[in-house]
Amino acid sequence: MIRLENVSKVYKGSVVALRDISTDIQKEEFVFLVGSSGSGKSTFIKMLLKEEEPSEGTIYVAGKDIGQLPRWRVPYLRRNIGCVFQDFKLLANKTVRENVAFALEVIGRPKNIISQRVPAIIELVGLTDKLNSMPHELSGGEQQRVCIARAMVNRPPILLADEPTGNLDPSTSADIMNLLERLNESGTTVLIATHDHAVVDRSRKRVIELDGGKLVRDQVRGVYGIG
Amino acid sequence: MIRLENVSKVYKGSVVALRDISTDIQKEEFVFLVGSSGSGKSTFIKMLLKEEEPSEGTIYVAGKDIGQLPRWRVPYLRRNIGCVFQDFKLLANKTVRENVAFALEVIGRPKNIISQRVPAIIELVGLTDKLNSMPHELSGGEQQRVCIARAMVNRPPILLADEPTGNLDPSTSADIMNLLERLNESGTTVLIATHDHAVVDRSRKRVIELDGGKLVRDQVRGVYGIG
Amino acid sequence: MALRVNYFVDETVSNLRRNVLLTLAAVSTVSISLLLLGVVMVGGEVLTKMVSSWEGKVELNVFLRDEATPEEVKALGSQANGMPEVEKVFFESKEQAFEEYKRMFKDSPAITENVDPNALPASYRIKLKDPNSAEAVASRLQGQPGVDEVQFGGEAMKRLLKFTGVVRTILVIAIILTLGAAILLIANTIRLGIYARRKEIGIMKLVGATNWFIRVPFIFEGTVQAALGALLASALIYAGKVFGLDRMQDAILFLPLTVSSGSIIRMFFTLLAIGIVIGVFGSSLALRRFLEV
Amino acid sequence: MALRVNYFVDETVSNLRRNVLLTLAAVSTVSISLLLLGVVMVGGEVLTKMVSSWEGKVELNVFLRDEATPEEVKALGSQANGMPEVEKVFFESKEQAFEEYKRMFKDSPAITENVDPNALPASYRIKLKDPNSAEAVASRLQGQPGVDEVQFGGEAMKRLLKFTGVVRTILVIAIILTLGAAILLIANTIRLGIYARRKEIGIMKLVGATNWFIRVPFIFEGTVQAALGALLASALIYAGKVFGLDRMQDAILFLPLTVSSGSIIRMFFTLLAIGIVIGVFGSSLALRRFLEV
Ligand SMILES: Nc1ncnc2c1ncn2[C@@H]1O[C@H](COP(=O)(O)OP(=O)(O)OP(=O)(O)O)[C@@H](O)[C@H]1O
Ligand SMILES: Nc1ncnc2c1ncn2[C@@H]1O[C@H](COP(=O)(O)OP(=O)(O)OP(=O)(O)O)[C@@H](O)[C@H]1O
Ligand SMILES: [Mg+2]
Ligand SMILES: [Mg+2]
Repeated sequence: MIRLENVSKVYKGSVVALRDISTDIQKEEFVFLVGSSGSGKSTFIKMLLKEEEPSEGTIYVAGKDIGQLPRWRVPYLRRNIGCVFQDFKLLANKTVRENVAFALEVIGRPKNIISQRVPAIIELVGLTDKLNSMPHELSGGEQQRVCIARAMVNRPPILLADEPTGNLDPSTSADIMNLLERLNESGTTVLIATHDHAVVDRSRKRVIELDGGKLVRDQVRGVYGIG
Repeated sequence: MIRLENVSKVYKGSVVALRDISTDIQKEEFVFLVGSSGSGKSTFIKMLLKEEEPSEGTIYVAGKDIGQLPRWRVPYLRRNIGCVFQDFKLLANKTVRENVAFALEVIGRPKNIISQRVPAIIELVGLTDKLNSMPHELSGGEQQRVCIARAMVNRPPILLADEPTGNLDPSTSADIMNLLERLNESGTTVLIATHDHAVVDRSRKRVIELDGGKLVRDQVRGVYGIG
Repeated sequence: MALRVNYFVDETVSNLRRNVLLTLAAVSTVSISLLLLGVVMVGGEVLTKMVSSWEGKVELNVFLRDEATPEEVKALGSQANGMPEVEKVFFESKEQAFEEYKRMFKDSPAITENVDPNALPASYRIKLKDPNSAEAVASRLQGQPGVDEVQFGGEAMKRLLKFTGVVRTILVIAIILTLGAAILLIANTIRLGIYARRKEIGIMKLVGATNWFIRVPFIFEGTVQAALGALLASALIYAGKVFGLDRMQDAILFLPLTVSSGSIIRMFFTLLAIGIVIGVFGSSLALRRFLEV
Repeated sequence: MALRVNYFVDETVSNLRRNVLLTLAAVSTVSISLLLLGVVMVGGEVLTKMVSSWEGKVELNVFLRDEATPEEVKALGSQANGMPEVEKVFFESKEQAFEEYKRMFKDSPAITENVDPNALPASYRIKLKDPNSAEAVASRLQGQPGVDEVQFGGEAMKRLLKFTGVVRTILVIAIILTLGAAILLIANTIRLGIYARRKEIGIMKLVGATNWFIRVPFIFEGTVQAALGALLASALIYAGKVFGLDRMQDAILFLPLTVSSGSIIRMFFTLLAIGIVIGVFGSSLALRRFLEV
């Protein structure tokens, strides 16, 4: 589903964020991406979305070399990838409901489907009473959950989540992880970049670890720390 | 140093964020504020900064009722409180160095002090090689550390930190906590709102827990969960 | 697709409502810019009318010899009438000329009393389609039998024509200048409005929106703002006509200081069209650099 | 405090550099708005000069009786000279009047040949300081010994004065309109620029900045933008004078279509002052609502 071949990323200013990464994530896999602060996790995710271009190497998503993708096809790539951004990226001028609905509007879903699926997914992340709030009226964790709802609402084949539990307490965080695991069971490929010890250790899924931009570990049923 | 007397906060839209909170934080104390997502931790911190006004009750900071503070005195209150914001609040148009320096410019520190203290504190949070980067060129954890450096640089008597390790890996996070503890030892009153199990449990400091806006626990040497 | 239109309309309305400051700024800039443009256009119309009426007063005087035979006079008249540059030909007999002369000097009887009614020659007064052809027509008539002398206002008329020429040039410059200013000012405001929302645009792209999906609401928004601006500008100009021009007109009847309501309606549609074109192009262009995510 | 100034200057420079789009938008809006204002001001100066020169041609003609004694004539002359409204008095003898008459009708010898050189009366031609006082002066001179009749252009002059009055009114309206437009347009742009940075302002306040600490760089910034805008506008107007007006002037010498470089320099300082005042007030006002954190 996702394949990287010798991918490197050097930001202008000669910051090497990723060095010669090769890896392969199968369809319906559930993978954690761990590594210390600045090790390149978000860069990894941004490149899958074509938000950043790799400096070297090739990235395949769903079998296609996304480096070759013409500009106008990029939105269609992104519609197949739900993404929870580290900084949420909610639309400040839209309510919770509208933010989540936006992912469906974009792909042209009819109104009745939208008005049915949006409240359902918002209920799943526990924000039914915030349906009509604006993002700035939400707590950090609530914003994060809206972002998770938006990433899942159109049932994408791939879900990327960058630090999806960074602003959540352990119990809410466990709920969200359950949600993601269920999503994975229903066929979605899930990639989660995280620092959360507890989350990684409990799930016992495949763990890819980055260190200073290098892939230093790829373990099938891993834990957060090497131990 | 910080005293709340029967403080309640109702946001417009009748969201009750805090209900009748009374508590007292002594000078040089180190306190964790925990609670699930949306329980009112950030609201608590925002009221200490006078970013939000309580709907009821009185808040004293350094012995003064900040509800009585005239508008033009508010900046002087804030200069005595370093704050790590949950959403960082870095100035997007300034480099890392300038962002940290800003907290000193504001209080009119001379240039030589600024140019000496800023790189020192940035080294403490491990970002010496990012001195001249812009915030959007930093990873999430790096931004968070810049925010921490800015909150500490002018050695304020009070330091508030809202989820300061949410985007940090466990080892960086431990470094930052050590830093905050040292700061506390040198006389700063520290209040940290956090979800981070590990951090709270390891420190064994006073823990205040909020639940649905109510103060449900105030424990001298507490852990994250009640257990 | 019908659903899309629905979304676009909702989106446009909510953008206009939720970014009140941006909406107000855009509408006021558009209306001020178009107001200036409209004032120049209306003023230009008034001035052009005035200038044309001055030019319309320019005439050629073909003085006839006293000895000219009636046949010569008639032939001359039909020759003048046949010229393509000529609009109208009047004949002024010796008697009419004297009457006119007396009218001119009615305040100075001393002057008229001493003039022999027969002293003044008969003449053809020729009105031209384009006063600039006066010299050419004059030289063609000059040598004809029966013609004593052809006068065409000489220096004074040349000056008048140069002056009206200058007025017309200045008007064209003024219209170009205000149109250019309106385009730049409106484009600037649109760009700033989009700049203030650049983050939102980036987010929309990352969530999978196509450029058109993002662009359409902005274009709708620009259109609505342009329409409101044009309406406001036209209303102000109409008020200016009713409370300003029309009252002045009452005070000085001799100047054609007037605009018809019809031409204000025409101006409204012109402003509307200009505003919408700038709005649509401006927002499309301004969006470009923020859509590259 | 010296250190502060340093900070403010650095901050201003880096804001101008790092928000290129905002800087460009502000400078271009300021220069376009001030350009329009400047053009109206310069155009107003030219027109006023033109109109004054027309008004300057208005004269009173005091025709003297042929029987008037030299003493009466002299007394009349000094009376006229003594009147506060009068600027200058010329005497025109019967001979001069005839010469003038011949000059006027030099193209129609038929008319002059029949006039007795003595038929035309001698007269005083009186130039007034303010042509509007003509009627009053005329009525005071009317009954004086030796005076036959006082003419003051009558209807035609009244019309001219009404016309020049209309021109002046329109000029005042044009200046008020463009000044108002400039104020609103510049204020709008400033407000949008500040709106785009509202988040930064909120952050600064939360970190302990006083309102003045935040305001000063914005005010400096507004001042620099206003100065650049005024400079650009003045340069364009100067170019317009050199390549436009001065060339037109060469083509039509009879119209005083000219502006001195001095008055362009004066205009630059006026525009600069207006720009800075709007910039400073505009940014202070626009900041207010974002400073309430
Ligand atoms: N736009 C950019 N320009 C320059 N350098 C960048 C840019 N974005 C990221 N970097 C640098 O690349 C490195 C990797 O960043 P990345 O955001 O991928 O880290 P991360 O693993 O997500 O870290 P964190 O856990 O703190 O979010 C960092 O050192 C960062 O400073
Ligand atoms: N500006 C606001 N307007 C309306 N409601 C608000 C506003 N800010 C916060 N709230 C609500 O108040 C409650 C408490 O919010 P607060 O941000 O204090 O929570 P928190 O404890 O910091 O949560 P988290 O751990 O998710 O950051 C939440 O339900 C939130 O939706
Ligand atoms: Mg990251
Ligand atoms: Mg919070």
